[in-house]
Amino acid sequence: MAALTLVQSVNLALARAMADDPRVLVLGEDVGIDGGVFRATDGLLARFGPERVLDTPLAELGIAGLAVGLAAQGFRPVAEIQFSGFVYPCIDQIMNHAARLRTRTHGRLSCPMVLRMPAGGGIRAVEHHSECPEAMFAHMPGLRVVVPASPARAYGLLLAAIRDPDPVIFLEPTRLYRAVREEVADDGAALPLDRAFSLRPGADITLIAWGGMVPEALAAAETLAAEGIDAGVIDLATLKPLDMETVLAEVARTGRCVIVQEAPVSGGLGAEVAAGIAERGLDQLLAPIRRLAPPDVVVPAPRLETAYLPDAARIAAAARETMAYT
Amino acid sequence: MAALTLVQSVNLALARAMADDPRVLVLGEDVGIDGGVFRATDGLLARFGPERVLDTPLAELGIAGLAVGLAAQGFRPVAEIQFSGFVYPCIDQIMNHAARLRTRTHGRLSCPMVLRMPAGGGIRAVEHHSECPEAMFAHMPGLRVVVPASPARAYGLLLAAIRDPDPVIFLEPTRLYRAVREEVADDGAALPLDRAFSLRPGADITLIAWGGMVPEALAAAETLAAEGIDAGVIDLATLKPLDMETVLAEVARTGRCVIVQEAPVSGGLGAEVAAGIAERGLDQLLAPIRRLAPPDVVVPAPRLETAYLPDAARIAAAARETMAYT
Amino acid sequence: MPATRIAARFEVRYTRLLDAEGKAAGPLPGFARDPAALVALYRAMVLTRTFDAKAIALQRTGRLGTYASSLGQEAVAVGAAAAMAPDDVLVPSFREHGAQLWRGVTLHELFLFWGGDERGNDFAGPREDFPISVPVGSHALHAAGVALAFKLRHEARAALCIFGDGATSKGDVAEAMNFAGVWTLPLVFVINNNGWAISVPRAAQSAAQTLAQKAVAAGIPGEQVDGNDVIAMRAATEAALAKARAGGGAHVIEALTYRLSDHTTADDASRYRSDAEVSQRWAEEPVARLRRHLEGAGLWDKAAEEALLHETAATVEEAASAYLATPAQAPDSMAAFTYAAWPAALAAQRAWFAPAPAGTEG
Amino acid sequence: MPATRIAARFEVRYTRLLDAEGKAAGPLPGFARDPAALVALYRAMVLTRTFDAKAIALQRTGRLGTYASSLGQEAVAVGAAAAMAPDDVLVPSFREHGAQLWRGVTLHELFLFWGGDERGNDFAGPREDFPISVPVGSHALHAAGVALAFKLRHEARAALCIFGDGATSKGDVAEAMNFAGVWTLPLVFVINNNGWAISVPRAAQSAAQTLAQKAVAAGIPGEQVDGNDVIAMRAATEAALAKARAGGGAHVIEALTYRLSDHTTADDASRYRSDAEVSQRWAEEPVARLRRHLEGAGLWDKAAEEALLHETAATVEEAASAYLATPAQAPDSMAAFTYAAWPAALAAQRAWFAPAPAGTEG
Ligand SMILES: Cc1ncc(C[n+]2csc(CCOP(=O)(O)OP(=O)(O)O)c2C)c(N)n1
Ligand SMILES: Cc1ncc(C[n+]2csc(CCOP(=O)(O)OP(=O)(O)O)c2C)c(N)n1
Ligand SMILES: [Mg+2]
Ligand SMILES: [Mg+2]
Repeated sequence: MAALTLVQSVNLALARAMADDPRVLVLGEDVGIDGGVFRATDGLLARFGPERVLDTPLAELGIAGLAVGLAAQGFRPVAEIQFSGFVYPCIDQIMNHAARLRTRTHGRLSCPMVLRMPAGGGIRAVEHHSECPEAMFAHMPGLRVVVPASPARAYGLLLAAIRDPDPVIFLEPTRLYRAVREEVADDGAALPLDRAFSLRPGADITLIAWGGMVPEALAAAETLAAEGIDAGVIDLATLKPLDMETVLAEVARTGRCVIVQEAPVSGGLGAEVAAGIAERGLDQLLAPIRRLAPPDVVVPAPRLETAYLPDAARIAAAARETMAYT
Repeated sequence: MAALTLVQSVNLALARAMADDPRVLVLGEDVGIDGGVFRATDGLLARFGPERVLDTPLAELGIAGLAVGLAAQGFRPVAEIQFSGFVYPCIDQIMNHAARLRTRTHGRLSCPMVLRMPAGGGIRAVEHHSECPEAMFAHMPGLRVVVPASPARAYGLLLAAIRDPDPVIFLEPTRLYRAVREEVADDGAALPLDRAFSLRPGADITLIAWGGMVPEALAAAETLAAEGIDAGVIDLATLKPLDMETVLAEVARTGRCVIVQEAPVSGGLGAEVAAGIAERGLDQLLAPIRRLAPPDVVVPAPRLETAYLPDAARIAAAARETMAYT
Repeated sequence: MPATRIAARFEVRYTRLLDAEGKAAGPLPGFARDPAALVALYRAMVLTRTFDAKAIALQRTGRLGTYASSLGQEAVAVGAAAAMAPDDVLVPSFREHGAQLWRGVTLHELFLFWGGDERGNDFAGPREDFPISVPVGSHALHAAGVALAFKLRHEARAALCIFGDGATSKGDVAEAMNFAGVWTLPLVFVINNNGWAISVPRAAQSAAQTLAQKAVAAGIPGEQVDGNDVIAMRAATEAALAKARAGGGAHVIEALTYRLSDHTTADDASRYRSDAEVSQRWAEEPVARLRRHLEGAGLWDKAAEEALLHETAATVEEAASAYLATPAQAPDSMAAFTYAAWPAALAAQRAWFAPAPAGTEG
Repeated sequence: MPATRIAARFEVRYTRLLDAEGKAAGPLPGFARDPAALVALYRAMVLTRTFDAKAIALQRTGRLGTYASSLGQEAVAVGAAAAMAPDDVLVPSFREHGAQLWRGVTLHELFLFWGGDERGNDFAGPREDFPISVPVGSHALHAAGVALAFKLRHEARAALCIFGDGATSKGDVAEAMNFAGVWTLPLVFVINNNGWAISVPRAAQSAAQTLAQKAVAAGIPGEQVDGNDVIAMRAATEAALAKARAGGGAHVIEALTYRLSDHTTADDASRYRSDAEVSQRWAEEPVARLRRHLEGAGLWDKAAEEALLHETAATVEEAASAYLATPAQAPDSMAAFTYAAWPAALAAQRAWFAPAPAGTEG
């Protein structure tokens, strides 16, 4: 068992899936000899050859559409989009085709593809490189949306995504690619695709996060603990379908919650979480549901990025305010 | 003053805007001699000529990108997408460019364009013709999203959208194009772009809807009135920015609400409305927030459409359940 | 080395084998000397046209949804499909009823689909063929994916993708052609250039002199074929598919034809084109052309024609009746194919499909 | 009429005016006989290269963001921009620092942009030029919109759009070219074919023998130019722009050059190409080529060179210092340009930008 970074565990899961199943293909821009701009596909070309690892021309729309055709033919394409800011040309193929090929043909054809990409900010990247597109995808029936927040969860969730018979959007938090190392066993064990992870129990308040915000929420919980506030942390991990049962169970216990979202506030995934609690957990609430998310502005250029992103300090402050509500 | 259908009032507003402002252009597929597949642009070519009304090649991505260039140059392009199911290729241009050109250049360039299209179901159309894409757009900073629900509101809101200095997505409920007629004065008066319309006061419960669901909500309110339930109806109309003040004021009075959404439930705009109420109006709630929306399935082919769409009966039933909550 | 030199040269050829009178314009391909093969093409075109007429009639009386007629373009679809091997894969647009029928999609399935029932896409016959693509041009990429699958599995199969003149303006199509070129994919693109994209004439779609030359951008060969000449269509497609299956790569065929009908039953073409233009194009239409050829070759006569029309009408009527007698599915079927299995997390949502509570109404 | 005939023919020409030694390969255009014009091109290329080196140095020391070097491709950007009239509009990709500088974007603005400050896009000079486009190829459509604006206003202006060899695979670019063709737009596309799209070599990008032939799909002329020959670049672009402004329509220029640097400062090109390949291409690079030409014409010598390098270094250093001394804006500026005016409905959101409450931390 090795201590791996998140990007290494993505690489490990890809290699594992390819070794296990000859139908699994990797394709995308620079995924071959370059090993991907973040090295997520490093070594795969050498190991599996150019018929399993395909460097594509520069065409995201095309990559998505190709994957639909490959998947309909029984392959399990795992396509990489270089940054989530370049996934928008794929939306038409994902919405109009990938997510509904099974529905349209009453199961005759299906689309077991994975579209994986780095997502989110925190790396002071140039414009268009810090997007959080999860909410768009989480509104598309027929799709699954998965966002791992640790190396081990990345491994297990990516294996599950690749094995799933339906299309999966797999968003890898760029800022976590090399942030921490974790022991990851290459045991081929997938994680469930519809289960949130309760990372830390908490009696007083529940912090709900996903992707790059999870470590911030955990840090905030530490801070709060030192102040005598017992905050629990949930990593949603699978954003579609969303495991509201876990969320509702935790929030029912604490009666208070902060939903942490990196994307601009309006219409983000946090709204769905809040709505789900408001519909089914209202009676247990001791304080208003709190969403912590940046304003409705475009992710700023790097110099102002820190002022844009939610962080542990802001999460802790929001939790304190929510605790203060009576 | 004439009694107009919604599509006629769209046509009237387009003509008015073009007559008032030489920078206004209309472009899209079949908008010229054909007058648009729904006749929204009927007569404009004859009146304003081929330099103001441009039939484009069949390329939605291109139409959106062209409009960005035209708008940056000071034109006010009003581009038509033939059906909202074909707007997905535009997402990249809207998200990565139109909505952020002002931000990126610190105001040096801007993007006063309107992308208008029929949206929603209820006309038993072939697949891909009944999409409700509002939630995707309502998550994009820098954009406005507007959905009129009556001929008069269509006229005033479209004028406002065209005059607005920023990009606006204008979704016209297909099912309402010819459903009713209303007196519409061609007075050039725009409606505000950040105000919901409280269409019917109600003491007991608030029905919140937009687009094609508004007449259904009004019909449900009639039914409920006959049963002694006084239901108010809000037409959100401007979905981004969203006028939560009006919503909160109404819900504070009634303490109960049903949010009606035509799009599949998860991650729809109704989630944002629910989240806004849960954050700021929790204390006034007498019952859980109720979202009434179809399940997370692809809009079915026409034969099953009725079983998919929310309607007055379902809205009334949801309102009764919410009223029954104690 | 001079300051300027030619770096590359291209040409686009045009082929017609039967003229408008049905006379051979030169030597015909082998299959055209086989009476059974010719009659099969003729029967398929007549069936397509009969289906078309019935579909329009059903739509006009409210028993079918909006429908896209293929009137006048039967040779494109039938000729191309007739060139396919059974295990090739068809990735069609929405005007290739003739190709779908040739491939084994049933009339009943076609009626179901256009009648608004997804079961119409669950073809019992060609299980790997794609359903029609309503979003124009977006399916060209699926065809590239399918062709790539064949290539990666080292199968001697090819994909055939059909779309219209309007579709050639879409970036999807350009990307698909580029993939097909750079990876030498076994993929044949057939452009049904019927002169119009709803109200937009071909000339307003692109300044390209031919649409076949879209292929040049992708480094693959492109040619024009008389799309009202089913023999030329089948011959050209056969050659292209054979080359593709043999590893020779992709090919573009621009079929020059004409949309004799409105765009769909929701369209009124008289708003944007003259009756005179349409009448004139009737002289070129493919069904009469092949009939004249068959007659000239002594393979067809009035009796054969009447028998065929009679038989075809009966077949189509029978399928239409069966379609009309097919009840809609239960609402819950909507959720049956969203995912391989409906997610447990969404279990409660299915209550939506329960029958409406009796005695209440809105 | 025979069964088959040629329907259309195309060719792509290649032009180089200076060989790698800087010797004229034939008669030179008028401007090349004007010493001031040639020296201006040279100075601009040197300035670009000096800026480039400084940007990389700043990035390496953590004082600039990821940066895309234009090393070896200076002639493409400078030659094309030098052909523009001031009121033409430049719609660049991210590797055309030389073009932006020629147009009047300041070094300070460039440093700000690459340093992560949007004020760098608020050009004081060319107010109508677009900021660089990070999403590859997506700006080609903006250029079409800009060119359409000129045409609709009957202005004798043109748009110039630059992108890479990789970008030619994107559907946006194909759609933009098609618009430019069918509407005879005053628009010149310059393809900076530097041989690589990150790790993907030109040959893996498309089977097209030339990228200039992407134009054929759109019915517009396409040509290849030696992109390391700034005289040929300027001449070809000048001719194309003049034609465009005169109503003659769009044009595609494929500039053949080479990316001598890594893709960006985040890239390590040694992973996917050999040093030998790179060394070999140094022999063709544009700055030395023009210097040799100037020297051959007696217009340049060692003293002039040293003076220029000295002056350029000082200019760049000064701009870099000014950039480093420019404080970041207040957080609230993030909301200043989201809309023309921040919507009242979102007023409360701005609290996010208030300074963090003192004494608390996370
Ligand atoms: C992406 C997209 N945009 C618009 C439409 C609406 N539409 C349906 S058919 C059509 C014209 C298609 O023209 P062409 O490609 O020539 O095919 P034809 O209809 O002539 O067979 C249009 C605009 C669509 N279905 N898909
Ligand atoms: C749409 C999109 N996809 C991917 C990227 C990431 N990326 C940045 S530059 C580049 C390669 C571009 O190649 P080319 O067009 O040849 O331009 P060059 O970098 O060689 O100047 C890629 C893939 C991007 N910026 N935009
Ligand atoms: Mg057509
Ligand atoms: Mg390149």
